[in-house]
Amino acid sequence: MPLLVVASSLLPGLFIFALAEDRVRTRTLLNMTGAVVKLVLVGWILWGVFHEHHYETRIPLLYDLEIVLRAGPLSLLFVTLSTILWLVTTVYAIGYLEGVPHRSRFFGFFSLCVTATVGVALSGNLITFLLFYELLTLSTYPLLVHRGTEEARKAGQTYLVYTLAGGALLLFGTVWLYTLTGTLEFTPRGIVDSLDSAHHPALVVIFVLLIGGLGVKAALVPLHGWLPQAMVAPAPVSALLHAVAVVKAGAFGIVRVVYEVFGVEFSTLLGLTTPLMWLAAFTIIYGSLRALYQDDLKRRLAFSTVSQVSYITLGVAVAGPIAAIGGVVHLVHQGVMKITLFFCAGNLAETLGIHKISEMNGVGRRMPWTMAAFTVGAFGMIGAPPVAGFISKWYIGLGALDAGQDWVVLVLAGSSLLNAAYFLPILHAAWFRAPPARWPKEHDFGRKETAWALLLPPVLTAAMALAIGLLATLPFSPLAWSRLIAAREFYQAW
Amino acid sequence: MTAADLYALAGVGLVGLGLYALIVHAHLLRKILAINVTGSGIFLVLVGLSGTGPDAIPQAMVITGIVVAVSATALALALMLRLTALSGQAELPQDPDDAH
Amino acid sequence: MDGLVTQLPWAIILILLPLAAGMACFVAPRIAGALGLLSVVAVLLATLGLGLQLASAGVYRHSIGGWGAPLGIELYADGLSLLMLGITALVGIGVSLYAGAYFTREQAGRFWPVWLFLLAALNGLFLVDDVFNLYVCLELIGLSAVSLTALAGTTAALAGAMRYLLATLLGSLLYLLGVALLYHTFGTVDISLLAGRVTPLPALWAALGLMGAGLILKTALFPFHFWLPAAHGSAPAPVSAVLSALVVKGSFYILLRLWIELYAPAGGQSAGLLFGVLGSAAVLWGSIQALRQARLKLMVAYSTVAQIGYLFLAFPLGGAAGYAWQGALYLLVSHALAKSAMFLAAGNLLRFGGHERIAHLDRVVQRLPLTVGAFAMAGVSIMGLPPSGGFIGKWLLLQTALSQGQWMLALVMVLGSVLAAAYVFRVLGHAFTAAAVPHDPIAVPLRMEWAAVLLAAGSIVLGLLAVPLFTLAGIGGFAGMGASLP
Amino acid sequence: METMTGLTGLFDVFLSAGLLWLAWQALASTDLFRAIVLFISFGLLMALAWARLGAPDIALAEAAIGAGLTGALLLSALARLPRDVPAGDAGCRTAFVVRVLAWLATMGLASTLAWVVFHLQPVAPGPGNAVIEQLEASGVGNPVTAVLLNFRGYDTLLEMAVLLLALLGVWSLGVEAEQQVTGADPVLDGLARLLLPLLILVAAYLLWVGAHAPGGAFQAGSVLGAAGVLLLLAGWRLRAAMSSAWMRAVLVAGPAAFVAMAVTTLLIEGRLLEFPQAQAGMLIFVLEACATLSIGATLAALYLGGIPQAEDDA
Repeated sequence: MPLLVVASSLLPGLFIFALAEDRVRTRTLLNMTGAVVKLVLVGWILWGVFHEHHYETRIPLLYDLEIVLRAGPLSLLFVTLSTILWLVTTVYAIGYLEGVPHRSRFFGFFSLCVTATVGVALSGNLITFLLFYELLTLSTYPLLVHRGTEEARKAGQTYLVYTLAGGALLLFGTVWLYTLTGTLEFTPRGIVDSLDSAHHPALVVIFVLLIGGLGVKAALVPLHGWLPQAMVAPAPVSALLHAVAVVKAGAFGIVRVVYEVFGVEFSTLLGLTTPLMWLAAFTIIYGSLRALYQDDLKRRLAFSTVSQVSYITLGVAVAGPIAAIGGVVHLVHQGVMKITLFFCAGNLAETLGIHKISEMNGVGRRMPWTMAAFTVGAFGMIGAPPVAGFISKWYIGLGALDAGQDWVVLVLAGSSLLNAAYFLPILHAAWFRAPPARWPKEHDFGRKETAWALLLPPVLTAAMALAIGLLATLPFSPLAWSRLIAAREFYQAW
Repeated sequence: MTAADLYALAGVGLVGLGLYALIVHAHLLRKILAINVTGSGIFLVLVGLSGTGPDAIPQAMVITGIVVAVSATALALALMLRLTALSGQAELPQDPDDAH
Repeated sequence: MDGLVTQLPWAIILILLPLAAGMACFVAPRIAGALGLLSVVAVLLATLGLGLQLASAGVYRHSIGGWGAPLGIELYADGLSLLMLGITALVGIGVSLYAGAYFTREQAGRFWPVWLFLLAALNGLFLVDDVFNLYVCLELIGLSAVSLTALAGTTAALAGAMRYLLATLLGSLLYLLGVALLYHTFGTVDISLLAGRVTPLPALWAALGLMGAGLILKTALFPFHFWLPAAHGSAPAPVSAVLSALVVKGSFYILLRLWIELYAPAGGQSAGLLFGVLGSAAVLWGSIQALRQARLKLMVAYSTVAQIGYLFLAFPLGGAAGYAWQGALYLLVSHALAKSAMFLAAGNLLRFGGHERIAHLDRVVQRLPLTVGAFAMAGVSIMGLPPSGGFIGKWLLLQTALSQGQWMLALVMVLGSVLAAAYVFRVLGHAFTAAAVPHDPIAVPLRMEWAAVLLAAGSIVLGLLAVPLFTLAGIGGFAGMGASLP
Repeated sequence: METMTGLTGLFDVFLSAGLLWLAWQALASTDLFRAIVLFISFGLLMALAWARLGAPDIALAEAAIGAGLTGALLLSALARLPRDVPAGDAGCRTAFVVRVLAWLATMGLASTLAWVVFHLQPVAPGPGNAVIEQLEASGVGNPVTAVLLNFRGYDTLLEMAVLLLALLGVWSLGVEAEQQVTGADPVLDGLARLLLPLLILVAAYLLWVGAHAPGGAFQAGSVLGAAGVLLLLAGWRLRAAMSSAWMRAVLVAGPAAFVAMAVTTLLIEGRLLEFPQAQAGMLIFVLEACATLSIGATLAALYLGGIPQAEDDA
């Protein structure tokens, strides 16, 4: 069953590669069916898991190593997120790439990229994770450099240098871990606490290797260098990159490693969580500060991602149940909000040719819907209730206090202020300044502010960001899931 | 020591000579000669070592070896001639990469 | 039917068929192409037959002429031989498909007989249990490989072929001297008998030293790789593929057999250490050189130097517990597929763009998606990224190295992968940059593109076949591989 | 072999010393022609050494192939080397350091080997006696021939392939054998006419005698090859003949016969190259006859050194 979920994007992708450039209809059909089928499958699994069913696929890989795909709560949280956002992004991308060359190639790798993400989410042991993690690296590269400019090639190179080096670290750590434990299965509260203390130094090194490898994608400072450069990618790619695919895979991996490889208690025992916490905190502040000084809209959003994703790491590193909830749920919240923001940025660029914040004066009147969505996303990032972002920050804060790490609250407050400092001016300019006589490069969409395919996705995701914030207390909300996951990690196995 | 041992030792000497010449000489014809001398030396060892009475098996092996040697020599000479005709010198370019 | 399949003397067919076919191609050059392709397919089928035979009846022995060792020669086939034969047949198919479209009619007339002889010699090498007959096989392989290299006819190719010929002749002479010492000390040239008789004597060490030297010279282990780049880099594409994928593996196979049967019993730890050092040097040096090359095929050739280094990292690890040999063998097999695919792809790019300067490949690469796809997939296996045969191999080696606390080796392995990624993406980076100046390409036959794609895909699929393949390779329990299976 | 005594011992010492000296001279001489001539005489001395070692079969092969044909190949190659190509003074251009290192390395290797060879103690007897015991079963009386064609016939099968392969390799260079510019030299021509039947007779004799006395396919074949070389030297226009399909058939006759024999024995006796006792002698003779033909043809073709082209001046 989980295999089907992976296949539902893999197969269309492979077909799409074979398609001729001009077969737009077929391609769109394939894309959409893939996305919808995946959504249905995931819904099915959710329903099943709710009714105590167990979904697992095991493929023997080598001696006692297997490729394991398992639908646990944490996986499902991430899978659901990526599936929904893939559907939305596909719609957006189809609209965005109207008439751009090499579209078959693009959507082919696009589907592969999603396949990899879903695989990362569902992987039930570290080697499977590694497998899809590397596949993600490879399948993202062509999307990144799709524009084919020299700049794009440079950015692609940087991306590869970072991610492949990270992959090497991850591999090294994984193999080493395997030689010690003899298993790589993800299990709540970890697999290493049984080892005798002689191995603890080695385990510390392994932890550093793994986090280092994952931190590259999660853009932990100082491993974030590739992310701002990756802005040359087309908007839908950036959206996917920041919201679900690459960055999030890294953060997700960190959650996995801390919770289900080392286990929180054991990591704390080894004194590993505190430095991680400091690192995350530093990244949050640093990212926000850098964002403050970017005039290029997408670059500002990029640095905001650097900062926002670290909330997840932070929430995990605080090593308390409540903070854990905050961190895990932010996995979803940040995704939904950030993708909204990138959609909007893409719309501005496509419709009015706006790339810089200094060009955004009065754009709110020209494109009310887009900017409305943008506003929701921005407030979410700042952490203003009732948007989803508020909830994550709230829980992380509480958790920090609960775990006796009061200073974290200061970090949160500080970053919120900084977020406000770099988002509010944009909103002010967009809504209250007078629009210029003419926009940098305006396309005419008749009476609509822009193409439907471009307008619907951001509005939808913005609505979601509001909804998951408002309805956080309902049984199936991301928050509920996160509580469940935290419970498994901190109290007893589910 | 027996005469066979003597010839075996002579064979070892030939191997030494051949290898040295193979290394130091640049001219391909000399290298080919060197290879042949080395081969003869090895054949001597192969037969000379069969101490008590002639042993047919190493002898047959040497005959095989001689035929292989003449085949290799013929190919090497042909290659050398072709290379010389193209590059104008009967030596290998110093740096293998920029033979282009 | 099954009875028949397991009864037929597949091993002998594997040797005689390509030999006869080669002679037929020589006598009747007109039908060479068709005949050659046909016989290569037949070889693949025969290999399958042998596989079934071994799977049902265990190892295969055949004493030629009915004399039996030490008087006569013995054929011997176990899981290891099967593995090597299988990979030879697969690469052979791919290359033959490619060559059918690559060569001009006149060249084809010369290519097929030699290539079939080479195939026969390789099969013979994997099937015989006799160190002297191995010498004859080595000479057959060496001469045919040289002739194929020279087929390109360029000055570079001829110089490469000449250097290669001298190196390979010297290698087989050293090997032969070792054989002489072995024969006169232990009174036989049959490997199995030798294995039973070896005792640590100076003569044994001298013999093994000479044979080892000759074999690593033929396998182009650093620093004896000096001849490889020139030859592999300048030969015709399908030939380069065969040289890198199969020929260097032939001598490595002998080394492996002798190591397990003769060196290890005599206690060759120090030699193993030496191999480890040279292997590490090869991995680093080869990769760095590959990064520095301006020409595509030279880059791929240096990558071969590096990948051969990996095979030798198993020797210092093989003694103790672990999966070192399995890892090395898996790397060998997947490298054979990946590297042949890479060379064929390089050949396509060269044919299409008329040049192979990496810096100016962009407009070429754009127009051959299939070829580039093949290159990329092969690259993935070379880098050792999952899921690919290369990954399995490197994983096993790395795991063994770490579990034995061999940090330097482990480090070298990972470093090599990163460097490999660097030089592979040097090429792929061009695949997506916008083509600047258009040019007039020479069309590449689809057949040549697909040959590369199939081989490359094979190197990826290999990543999922580890369990069954190790079961097969375990037949006869070479190097305790049968035992180490769960 | 008996420990050396008296004259024979002295002879052996001189002979081996002479071998080393000639080899050294050949490799060190600055003049290529002189080097080759010295090498040929070295080959003849080798033949003597083989005789002393009680290996007359090798002596014949060495004289005919090692000295004779290899020498002819070397000389013709030298003749075809363009005049302006530098002959390369005997390695003096290689850096002194390199030469010293090479010298040390090779001498070290040689002395080690010498020590090993000198102290070599057989731990197990070779199958030499088995050869004698099984000689009746082999179908031939000459042990060397028995080993070559029967006991280890498989080696010889592959060896025939090596010989043919060398020719394929030479031809794959795509060079056409250049036409003899000088017309037939009358003296040489007469000599050839005189020698040709003789050589063929000798070859036939060696082939036939090889069954029970020194001689056999390789020696006979090389004599045939020598005959071919002689005719080519005499300016006979063999190219037309050599370019024909028949020629190719002759060239593959030897290895083809071996393969065919291998298959038939496999079908009859169930083993590769297992000759039925009764017919063994006859079958081996057939093999040797085919082998002789193609060895001779191949060696002559190798001497020709290029792809023979049908006469265009006809």
